[in-house]
Amino acid sequence: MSGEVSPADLHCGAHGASAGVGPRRAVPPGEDLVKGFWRENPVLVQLLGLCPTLAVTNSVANSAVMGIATFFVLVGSSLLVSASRRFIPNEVRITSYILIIATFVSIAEMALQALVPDIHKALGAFVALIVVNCIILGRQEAFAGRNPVGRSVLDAVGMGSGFMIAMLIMGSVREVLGSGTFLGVSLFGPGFEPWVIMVLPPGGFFTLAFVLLTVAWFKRRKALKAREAERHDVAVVERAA
Amino acid sequence: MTGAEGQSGGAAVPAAPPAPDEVKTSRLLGTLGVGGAVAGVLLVIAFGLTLPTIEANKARELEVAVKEVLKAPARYETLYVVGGALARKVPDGTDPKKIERVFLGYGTDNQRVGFAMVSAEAGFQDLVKVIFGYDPKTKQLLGMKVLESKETPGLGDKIEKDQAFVSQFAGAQAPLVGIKTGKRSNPREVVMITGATISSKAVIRIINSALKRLGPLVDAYPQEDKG
Amino acid sequence: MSNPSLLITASPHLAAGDSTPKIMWTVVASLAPIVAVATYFFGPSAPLVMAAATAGAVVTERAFDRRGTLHDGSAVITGILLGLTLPAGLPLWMAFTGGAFGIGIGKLVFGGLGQNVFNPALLGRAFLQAAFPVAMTTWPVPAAGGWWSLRGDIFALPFASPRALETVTGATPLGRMKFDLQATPLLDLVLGTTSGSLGETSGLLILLCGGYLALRNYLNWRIPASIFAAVAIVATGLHALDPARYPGAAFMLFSGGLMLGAMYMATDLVTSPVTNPGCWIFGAAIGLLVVVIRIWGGLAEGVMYSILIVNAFVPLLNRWTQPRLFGSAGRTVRS
Amino acid sequence: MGDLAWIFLSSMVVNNFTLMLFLGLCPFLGVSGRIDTAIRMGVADTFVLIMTAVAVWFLNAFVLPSAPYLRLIAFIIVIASLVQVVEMVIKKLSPALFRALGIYLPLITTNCAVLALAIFQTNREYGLLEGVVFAIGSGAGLTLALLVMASIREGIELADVPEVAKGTALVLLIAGSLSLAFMGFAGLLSAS
Amino acid sequence: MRLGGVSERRRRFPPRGTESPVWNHLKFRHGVHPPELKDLTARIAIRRVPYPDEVVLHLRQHAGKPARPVVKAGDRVERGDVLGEPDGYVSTPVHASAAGTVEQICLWPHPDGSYAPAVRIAVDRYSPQAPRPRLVPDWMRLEPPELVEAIRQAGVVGLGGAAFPTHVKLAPPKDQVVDTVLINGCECEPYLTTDHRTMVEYPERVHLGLRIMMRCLGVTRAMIGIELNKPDAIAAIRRTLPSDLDVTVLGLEVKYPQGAEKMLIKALLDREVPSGKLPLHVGVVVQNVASAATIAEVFETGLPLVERIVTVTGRGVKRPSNLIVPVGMKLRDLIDACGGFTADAREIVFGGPMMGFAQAHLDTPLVKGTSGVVVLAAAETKPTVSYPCIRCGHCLDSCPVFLNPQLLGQLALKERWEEMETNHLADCMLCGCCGYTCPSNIPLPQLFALAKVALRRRPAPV
Repeated sequence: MSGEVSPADLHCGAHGASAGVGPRRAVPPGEDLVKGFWRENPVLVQLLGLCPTLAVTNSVANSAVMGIATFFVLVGSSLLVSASRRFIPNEVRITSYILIIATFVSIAEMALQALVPDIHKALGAFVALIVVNCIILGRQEAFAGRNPVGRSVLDAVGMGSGFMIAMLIMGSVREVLGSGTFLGVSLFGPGFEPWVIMVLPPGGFFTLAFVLLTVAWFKRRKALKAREAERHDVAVVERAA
Repeated sequence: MTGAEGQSGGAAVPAAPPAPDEVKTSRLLGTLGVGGAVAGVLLVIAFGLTLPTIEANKARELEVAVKEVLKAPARYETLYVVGGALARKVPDGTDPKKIERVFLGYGTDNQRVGFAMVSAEAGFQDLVKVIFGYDPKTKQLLGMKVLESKETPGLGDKIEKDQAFVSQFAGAQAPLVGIKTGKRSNPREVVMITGATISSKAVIRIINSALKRLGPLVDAYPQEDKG
Repeated sequence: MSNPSLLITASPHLAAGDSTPKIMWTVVASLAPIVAVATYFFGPSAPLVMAAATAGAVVTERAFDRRGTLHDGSAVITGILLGLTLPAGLPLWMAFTGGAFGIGIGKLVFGGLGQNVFNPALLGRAFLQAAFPVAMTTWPVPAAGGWWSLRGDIFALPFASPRALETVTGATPLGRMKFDLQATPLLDLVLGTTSGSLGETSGLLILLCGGYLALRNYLNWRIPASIFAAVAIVATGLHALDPARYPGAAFMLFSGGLMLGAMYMATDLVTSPVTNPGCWIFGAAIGLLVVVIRIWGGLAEGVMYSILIVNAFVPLLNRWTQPRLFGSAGRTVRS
Repeated sequence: MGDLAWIFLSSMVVNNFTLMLFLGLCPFLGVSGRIDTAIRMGVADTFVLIMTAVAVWFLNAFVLPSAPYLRLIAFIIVIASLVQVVEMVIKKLSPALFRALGIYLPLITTNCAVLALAIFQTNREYGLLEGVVFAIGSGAGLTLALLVMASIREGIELADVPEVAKGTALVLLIAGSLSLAFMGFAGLLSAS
Repeated sequence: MRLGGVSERRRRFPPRGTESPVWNHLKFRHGVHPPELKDLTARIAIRRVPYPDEVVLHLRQHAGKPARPVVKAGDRVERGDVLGEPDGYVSTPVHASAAGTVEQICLWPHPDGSYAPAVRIAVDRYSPQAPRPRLVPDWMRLEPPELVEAIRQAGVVGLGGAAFPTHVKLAPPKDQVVDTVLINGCECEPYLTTDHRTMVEYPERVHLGLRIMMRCLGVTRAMIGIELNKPDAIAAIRRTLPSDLDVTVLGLEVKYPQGAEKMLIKALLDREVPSGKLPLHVGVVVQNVASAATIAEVFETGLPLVERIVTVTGRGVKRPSNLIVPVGMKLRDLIDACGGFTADAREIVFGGPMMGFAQAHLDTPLVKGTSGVVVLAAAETKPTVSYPCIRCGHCLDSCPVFLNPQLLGQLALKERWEEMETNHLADCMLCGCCGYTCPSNIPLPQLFALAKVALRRRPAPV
């Protein structure tokens, strides 16, 4: 598939997402799992799947349910895609992936509707929109479609958890500030003045921006420190020599 | 190259060298067919498993709402708006879910309590969907509940949560009039929420227009049940 | 002959004599009468609220701006203008937060003075309006209570809800018009003895103070002129259609924050177009949106949102209204 | 008529897909760097949205009542094929337009705004005309947001943005500010 | 007469390009109104300075290629002798401005800030400074090409500041039809009174020079544009107006840069010189008043351009004056001739304060294009600190060629030269209006000059 770009890459890769590492070097199985948590976090680092991250994170419960649903779809479709990767001709690859994903999403949607009708109502169309969440299609393209089942599932679990982490960060910040509650439990008592904006659309943009700013700030500090340390090492070596 | 990616159906691949392509096309179609069949089976199973619960959830939700706005009737029945009148049954061959419904509640003494109606119109942010109970004899409202709204949290959503606002509707006289502040001087007035006038007005408007539309039908519905 | 130590600068060697700090501080000075009148109407709450907003703006500018541009006075303007758009009884911590947000998100993330897209004061106010909708729409009545009485629980602790004090509050003239179809006497509007935010009530004074700045060419007179014209024309037209439902031009012009918005917010040099045709369109669009939001929208007041929305279009306006290059048929379009 | 106007304004500004509902954020962040690309993306998007509205109405009216569980799969496949068909038609009819829109069309397949339109249209039980007006309004809203964002971003290239805020964070902050400003449209045409 | 003149002109010479409404006549749009500051010298009669001990004549006295030196160290030269031959068509000779001995040909501070080859002449203190005797041709008998060649050999250049060789302008290509000669008497730069005094004291010379130029070009119509703040100059020119010529004298709005060729043409004829084109393109040749007077002098005395009238002024000089100065006189000597610096002198500008160059060396000599020396006192100089652009738009309102200096400035700060070019940087004439109005004191003209240099240096596309 060299030289080809999938819609997922084009569509989300426009802002420099590194779509997976590929199977070239041998990686310990733990690495497949852990990288998605933070270092290659699909939302905070790769900036994928921003629509749900912004749209449904106005409460922790919504974020968690959305996270679980996405997790389920991601792991399920990675499993299926990886297992059937030898049978799927290249030409209908994307179509088959979408078919598989859409099936899992439909199942997830029905399950949510049956189990947690209130939250399903609050999530609205965004459960169905998991189909077009670029994290999922992206992982199938970049990983599950070319790796064995075990690694693919680990990767999916890692990425799904990474998505969930991001969702929970967003959901916590927005619910705590916006309603003064966590999972519906009042934290500060009735005297607290909620920042209504946090549960409104602008609050979503601002919260994610602040999370990204924080991430960028940490990265920058780390880079500065690393440079500092390097300079120090060089100085030591020079002195020794 | 992007064109190749968007290909959803393998059939769209143009035929170039005949022999291998024939095989390929059939294989593509086969894969998709098998995939589609598997997906279909999975979905049907899931659908079958969840449908009863989903329907039950919906029914319960509706029941709770109807009971709330009709002051906890002993039972209620569903009437359909068919051809400008209320009817117990829908004409054959039509989907009952697609027809506007009115719910008629009965008390323990099998006396009619009132009708519950559902209506939706634009509020401050998006559609507001309201259910309310109405007694055609006294022209009084029995209660009001907001079913769906996306009004501003902390301000507009008081139409759902502010008991002082919601409770006014029980016993209010139709048609309603919204007033800004102060005391209600007559049962037709509803004190609107400070700072959420548009949302409050939307609720009042929804009820008034629903009554204008459905009120005559309700009035025309036969007074006594035969049986 | 004594040789002077020679200065080498680039041409031109003369300057018109205005400088950015001078412009900014003149704007601050021109706001002084408006601040004074706000204090006269709303008692000690007014200067406290404005001071809190200004402190929020200035502290944020000082803390995060790398170039140390505090002395140019732009943060102070943002703070005072934000303060003038707040209700007298707003808790001080909210005012402070608004100032900090306005400067932080409205200005510093873009790189500081001159680079921002949205008017920082209005962005701060929009933030407050969205975050604390109830506190932001509780309007104390100017004349009620003794001068010394506080107009709300302005000393509420940070993050705490303000307690309800025994303050007389009332609807703004626009609110009364929109929701009750009640007009307010024009004289009250012009003088400012109505409910409303601190600095927007006295239309006449704002007109005078802004006019002074326009005379000094510190604001582009085309912007307020086109705003007033657009509002007046549309309002008059609608009023002629249905006088009971649509208020007339005078009411529209002197009610709410239109004067303050047109004179001080829309004319913010940074967030308004650089070209004169752009300014005409900018003002007309604001005026039109104000009327649309006031009459058909869900809000009684739309000046803040109108200006913010049109602010977002300023880069496009600048682009579309490039001057026609001397000696050419086309415009100096950036390609 | 009033309803149609409300649907149009609501989908364009009051409940703007991008700024209020967070739909189509990927192109909003990715393709909003240049004004001309933004406009092309918006036009392509609007075009596909209108086609989708028609197709979805057709599906809802004739196909899906018998198999509701296939709804999602049907939508996504219809959208994907529709984009493909649109691409081929444009290529044939207007090569110039194809060159201008070409690479944006496949992007739209996985643009959540299109699927969301299909779902909203279904949930709200819009008729054909309403659906098309909804699609035009949504498309106009997307184009507007893209255009404004692109013009702002082009201007910001000349600004001294602090290092940490560069990139997506700043775009999100601008989007948040825009979203804040668009709150002024709330309640448009719904006040009595 | 003026308005009548306008309508009559419009009938005879319909403007090319865009039509503009009547109220746009006799002025151009935009521009600025800096303080005039001409009172220091406006009523002071021109006087001749004594010869200094040394003059330094730059070989690059004009726009175009520098002259080739034809003397060597030790040569004795008389006043008016050729020091450098023109090198190419757009080039003029350089003549000795005083009799003496060539000391050296070396690099010397040039008024533009660089070091350039120059001829140093130790002035013969006892020489009468009489030119070497030569035949003065009777201009009336010369054919236009011969006239142009004579003007070229006399080293005449535009004396308004740009120092463009005059003979090039007077010999347009055959396919260009010139219908009008404009004499530029605006002198819109603050402080300067050179042209003003020339018109007051030597109006006949201006008319003679104009007559010669009209003969060169075969044109029958001319106009003299003078800013309305010089009523005595207008009166003097009108009083001496020859009756046999179709010359109109028009007073113009006092506004900077009224004296820029394109602005003058716009104001007088309501023609817009197309972007990237020369005045010739709209059938006009513009000459400065001082250039006209110099041409007259060349044919009256036979002396080439070896001296010019210079205004030495400003609050930093003790005795502001209008002087006849030999070209190549050093700044130091010039200031001495005006009583020296005052205590608060701070910055010396060659040319006017809007477009002139600040000088770092007191040894810098005058060149032919130096129309004034302005010594600014400390209080007059601009502050050196600049602020971020606040997008006030004043620069757009002032730019006489309708550029967007705000955008150009921002682009320049990010070194995006190519984009500046697409935004018509080439049309910028560095008049300085934007820099004058900028409240943030952003050195816009300097940035544009830098960008022009950067664009010129950029490697040619392969």
